[in-house]
Amino acid sequence: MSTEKIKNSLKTGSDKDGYFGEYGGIAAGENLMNNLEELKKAFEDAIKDKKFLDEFAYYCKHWIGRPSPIYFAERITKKIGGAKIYFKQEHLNHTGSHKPTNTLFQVLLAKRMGKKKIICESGAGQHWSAAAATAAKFGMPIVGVMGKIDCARVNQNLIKAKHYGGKLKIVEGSLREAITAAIKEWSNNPDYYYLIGSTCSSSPFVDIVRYAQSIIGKEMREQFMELEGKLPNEIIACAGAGSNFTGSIFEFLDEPEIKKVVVEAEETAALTNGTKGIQQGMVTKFLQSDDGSKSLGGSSLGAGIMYYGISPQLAHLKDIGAIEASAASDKELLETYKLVAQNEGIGISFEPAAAVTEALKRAKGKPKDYIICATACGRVEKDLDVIERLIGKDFE
Amino acid sequence: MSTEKIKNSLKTGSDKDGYFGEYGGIAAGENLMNNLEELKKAFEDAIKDKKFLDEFAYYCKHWIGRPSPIYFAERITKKIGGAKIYFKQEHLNHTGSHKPTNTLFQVLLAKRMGKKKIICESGAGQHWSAAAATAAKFGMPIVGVMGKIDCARVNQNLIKAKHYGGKLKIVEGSLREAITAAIKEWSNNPDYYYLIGSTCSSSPFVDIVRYAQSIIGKEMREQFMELEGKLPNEIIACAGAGSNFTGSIFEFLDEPEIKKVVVEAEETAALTNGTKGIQQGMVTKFLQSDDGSKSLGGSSLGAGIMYYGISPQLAHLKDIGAIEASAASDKELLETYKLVAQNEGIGISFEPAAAVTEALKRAKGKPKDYIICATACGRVEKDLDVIERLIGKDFE
Amino acid sequence: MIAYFVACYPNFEKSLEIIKKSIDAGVNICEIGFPTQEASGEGIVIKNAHDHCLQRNVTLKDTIKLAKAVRNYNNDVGIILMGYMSNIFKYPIKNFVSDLASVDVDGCLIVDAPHELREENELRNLMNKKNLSLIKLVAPTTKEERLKKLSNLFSGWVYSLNFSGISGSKSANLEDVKNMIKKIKTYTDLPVCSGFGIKTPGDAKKMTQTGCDGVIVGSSIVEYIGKNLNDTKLPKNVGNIIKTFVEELK
Amino acid sequence: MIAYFVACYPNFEKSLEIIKKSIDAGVNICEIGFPTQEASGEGIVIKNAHDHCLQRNVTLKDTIKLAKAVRNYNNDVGIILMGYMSNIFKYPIKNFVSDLASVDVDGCLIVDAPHELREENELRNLMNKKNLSLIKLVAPTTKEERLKKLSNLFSGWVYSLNFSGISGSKSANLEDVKNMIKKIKTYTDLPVCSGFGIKTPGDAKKMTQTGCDGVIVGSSIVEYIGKNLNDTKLPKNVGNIIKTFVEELK
Ligand SMILES: Cc1ncc(COP(=O)(O)O)c(C=O)c1O
Ligand SMILES: Cc1ncc(COP(=O)(O)O)c(C=O)c1O
Repeated sequence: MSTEKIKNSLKTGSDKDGYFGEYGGIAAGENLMNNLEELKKAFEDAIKDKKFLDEFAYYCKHWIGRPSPIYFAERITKKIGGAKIYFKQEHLNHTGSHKPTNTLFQVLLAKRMGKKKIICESGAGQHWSAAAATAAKFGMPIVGVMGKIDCARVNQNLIKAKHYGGKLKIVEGSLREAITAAIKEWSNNPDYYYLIGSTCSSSPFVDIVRYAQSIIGKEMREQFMELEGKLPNEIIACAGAGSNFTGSIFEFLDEPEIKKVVVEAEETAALTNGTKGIQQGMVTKFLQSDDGSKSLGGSSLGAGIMYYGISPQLAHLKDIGAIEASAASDKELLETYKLVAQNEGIGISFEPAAAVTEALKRAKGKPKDYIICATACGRVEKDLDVIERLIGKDFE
Repeated sequence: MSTEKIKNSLKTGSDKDGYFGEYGGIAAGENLMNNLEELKKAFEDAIKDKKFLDEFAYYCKHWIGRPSPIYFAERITKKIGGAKIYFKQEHLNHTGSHKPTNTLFQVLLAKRMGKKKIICESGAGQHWSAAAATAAKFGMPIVGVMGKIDCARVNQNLIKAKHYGGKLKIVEGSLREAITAAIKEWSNNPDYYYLIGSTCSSSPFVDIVRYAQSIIGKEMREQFMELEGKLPNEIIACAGAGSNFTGSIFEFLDEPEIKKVVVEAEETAALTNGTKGIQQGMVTKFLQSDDGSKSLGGSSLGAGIMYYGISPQLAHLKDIGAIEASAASDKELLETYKLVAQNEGIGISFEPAAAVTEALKRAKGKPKDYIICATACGRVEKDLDVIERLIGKDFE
Repeated sequence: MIAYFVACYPNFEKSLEIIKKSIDAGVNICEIGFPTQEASGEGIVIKNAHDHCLQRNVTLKDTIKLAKAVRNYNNDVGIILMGYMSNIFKYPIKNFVSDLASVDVDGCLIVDAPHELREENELRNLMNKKNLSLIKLVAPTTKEERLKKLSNLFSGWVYSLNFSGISGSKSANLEDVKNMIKKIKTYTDLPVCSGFGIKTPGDAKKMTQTGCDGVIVGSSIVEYIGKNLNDTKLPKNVGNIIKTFVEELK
Repeated sequence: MIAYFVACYPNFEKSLEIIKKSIDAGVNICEIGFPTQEASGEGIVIKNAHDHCLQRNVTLKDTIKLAKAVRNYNNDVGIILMGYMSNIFKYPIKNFVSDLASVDVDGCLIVDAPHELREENELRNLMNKKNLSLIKLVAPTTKEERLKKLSNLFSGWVYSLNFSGISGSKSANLEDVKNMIKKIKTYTDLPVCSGFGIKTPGDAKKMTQTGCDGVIVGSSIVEYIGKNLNDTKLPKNVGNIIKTFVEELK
């Protein structure tokens, strides 16, 4: 997908078995193997089809509102004293996060494959509302699965998705259980298109989602060259399973001088604290019991980054030192939200607050011409009530 | 502001006394006259200053995320059968409406004037949250005034503005009372900058807000020429006092072949049902009692288009036949919201639903190459709970 | 002394009675405000009085009727109407001026009608023809150059605003007022009266040291009326309050 | 007849007793599932049984212990473990295979380990060396070309899925199953057993008409156990149920 071929390029996607180094692969039931194969072929076909890519670009521009701008967070930069802090404003996309870029790509793919119905999972409900919006736009019926724990706290997304025409199935648990349940639905209905929301599960999903989201980094390159005449020194983004982060850094994978930092929720930091395992259709790092029968990990305010696994590609990239990993606590998310709202007039959701938290730490004391770009991948609406309840009095 | 000078151009702004034909002017207390004069000079100065305009353009792009794209509403177009219906996607702007373009322009103006504090009014809370966000971005304290009736139904905007650091004063009534109360605050503090939210009140406010918002139409021209190779046949936008509509059509005022249709809330359709009067700092059409002592008009679901007056410029343009006026009912707003959500995957707020309602009516039966562009000036979040309460069951 | 009354507050009869007693107490000019929802220059006290009257459908017509009754009671006292353009514009202007003249009122004062407003020009011209005064205001924020322009339009007397803001909201700074009166007087020989922020006879007394030719008392009288709406001795008591002002001003 | 049991459901002793009684009733192969949270191929019945065992901390080790006890009870019955890669990978794979061999189990079947998964290859190679069968599945969605590839990997017998979906969710279409068995048999001489959607002895009987060499009954047995957890006669009753299946299949 890169125009120049680089020897040992990291931008090649997964290998022929769907692995990134020792992670990835396909750990799916036999009844899904045909679907995954069909999907892989359809995907590889589609991205060679100029008409398809043009269509994707057209709707990215007109429906989603891409490119999302980069934004110099001037007052925070001054406050911290050090590197220039930029936001990649993914929250300005239609539906308020980076998610619709992926749902758009995959719904177009589903249409191209002649699929008639869509199924998906969701954690924070951002993928669900984005998927439902996209399905509505293209007149496709859609079924979503979410965990009860998540539903309670992202109610607005559920209402929106319902208004778009999506039908929601609620299961016990959180994103993990939602993915498992969605996969089961798909097993039961192999003629559906399974629209996964992040860079996880079996190959080729990781490659598909990465392909769609890597537009984030591509835009960044162009925008930074135009505005600053150079690329950022560090790119920071949060990760649940990793689509936002992967999309932000993929473009720069062959440029090791650009630091790439992924930030997880402290409570579910699979990259930092997980162990290798095979679950959820893939080989990757998980927070799991020693015997692999149970998932571990606590609860984060960042519903979208509360996942006990991580993209296999990111597990690989961390192993080979191509990316760094960090984590943010609930307390930090709240503090960072407040700082950004009060100083930049931007209400970010909890997930990007994790990335900005890390950016603030790293900016301190850095030279003035050092650039750190944090991807602001969500707007606050879905979290507003929780914030108001927890720290509303701080603003009085 | 237009590059070619056209004889009898309608794009000249108000005359030397601040009038548009027989409407407009200054009906303010003596203690505000100096402020208004100072403001007028500062405005005229600023828009001759390339550096200032560049700064405005820079933040429009990077902070607000302009240009907002145009979007071909393909499925609705097919459903209606007739003209191509386009949306100008102002809801993709930061804070979710057209409002921040104006608040950005005026906060920059306030800074340029050396003002240290900002005051504003708001109806739907969209202007309030946009103004508070902008003030936060530039580190300016801000006080807002809203009517109790409006506060109750746009709670999310109030929380957001609070988080940005805005201090809200709540008064009895609705937008009318909020404007009166804000003007009073300003009278008491003439050293503040009064950041008005729409094309109303005394000169030069109408020209200032129109200047900022006319970027909407400018973008439309470029975008339609690029995408369709021609301009739309009709431009439709809703109006409370009229900033969104004026911004959408100003660019095309000297092109009478382009129809321009303003849509008010049926309950407060000042342009259609109002009579000439002098209130709220201006001469214009109002819904008022015969003796001019009381305002009239009912309540609309569209909090942002529930204003008993109208921009004096629009009163003038309607009188001379340069624009047409229409209105939409609550029932229509709900139906249109539903249609757009389910067919285009876009959740618009009640205000733009008024414009789209009119677009649907006019599209029917028109030739296939006839283009109608409706400005989608707000996203649904602030109205979501009300919609869910009123017609939530329709989506089940 | 100039006293401001809200027309027909709390009703026509009592309002008339209050004004009569005030005249008896020595008021020189009665400023009679006609109610409007707009009231953008008014603080909460006067605004509430306006709302009270609006609920009872008091109109500008009623106000003129009241002014007529006042004139019938006393031929010498100054009477001016005070209010907002909205009502006058709808009256409409021409009829307003002829009605004013016919009830022998001295003039009027419009809060929201600067001379930049064409409708103000229309009103002023018609009033001039009928020898009625359109009282102009000067604010602390009024610049010298503008004051000069305004001075050509002064008629009757000049209303000097003691502070920028709405009625009843602040207290005046004596030194500032003094300088302002002085400045105005370099441009006009007409009487200059000082208004806003004068709440007690003591305030009024102090104000005379500023060189002004009269003081205007508004909110504090309206407030007293508002607090004693049902008191049968209300007119008499207002008269007594006015008397305490008049005494201090002697 | 092949019966699926969740290991240690409801507990080790009762589970062992249930399996013993089932063997007595004529089961040919015991499929013993080891519990996991993942269970992405399982319907609500089996999922609940897994959760029950996970709450009681049943591990793959316990499952192997159970298998050992079953083998001790009966030397002829087929025993295979069934489950997901997660637990085996963590066991880890090498130890899993040697433990399997040491308790004299016949093989295992992994729901989420297609031959494309490298870890499956590792497991399969090790098992082959120990003469253990890694049972492969064929689904209705499995294409001819893939079936051909799979047939080279078949070991022990073939698990033919009667429908695409999760366990316990649907009923099988007899005609489809028939065609599928036929297709599989063109590629292999190993026994082909038919699983999913077989709930009653009647279902099992019908299934024999498809040409399969055995039927697998899962959810309906697990469901019965789940509904009678505290019944002291539970093992005996399960045995009786198995007997009704076995009778029909004679
Ligand atoms: C706003 C937001 N940001 C980030 C994420 C994390 O997802 P991913 O790791 O795929 O980027 C989510 C997931 O729901 C989200 O809603
Ligand atoms: C979303 C939205 N659209 C439209 C309007 C109407 O304002 P105007 O007439 O100034 O465009 C408002 C005002 O609050 C609004 O919030």
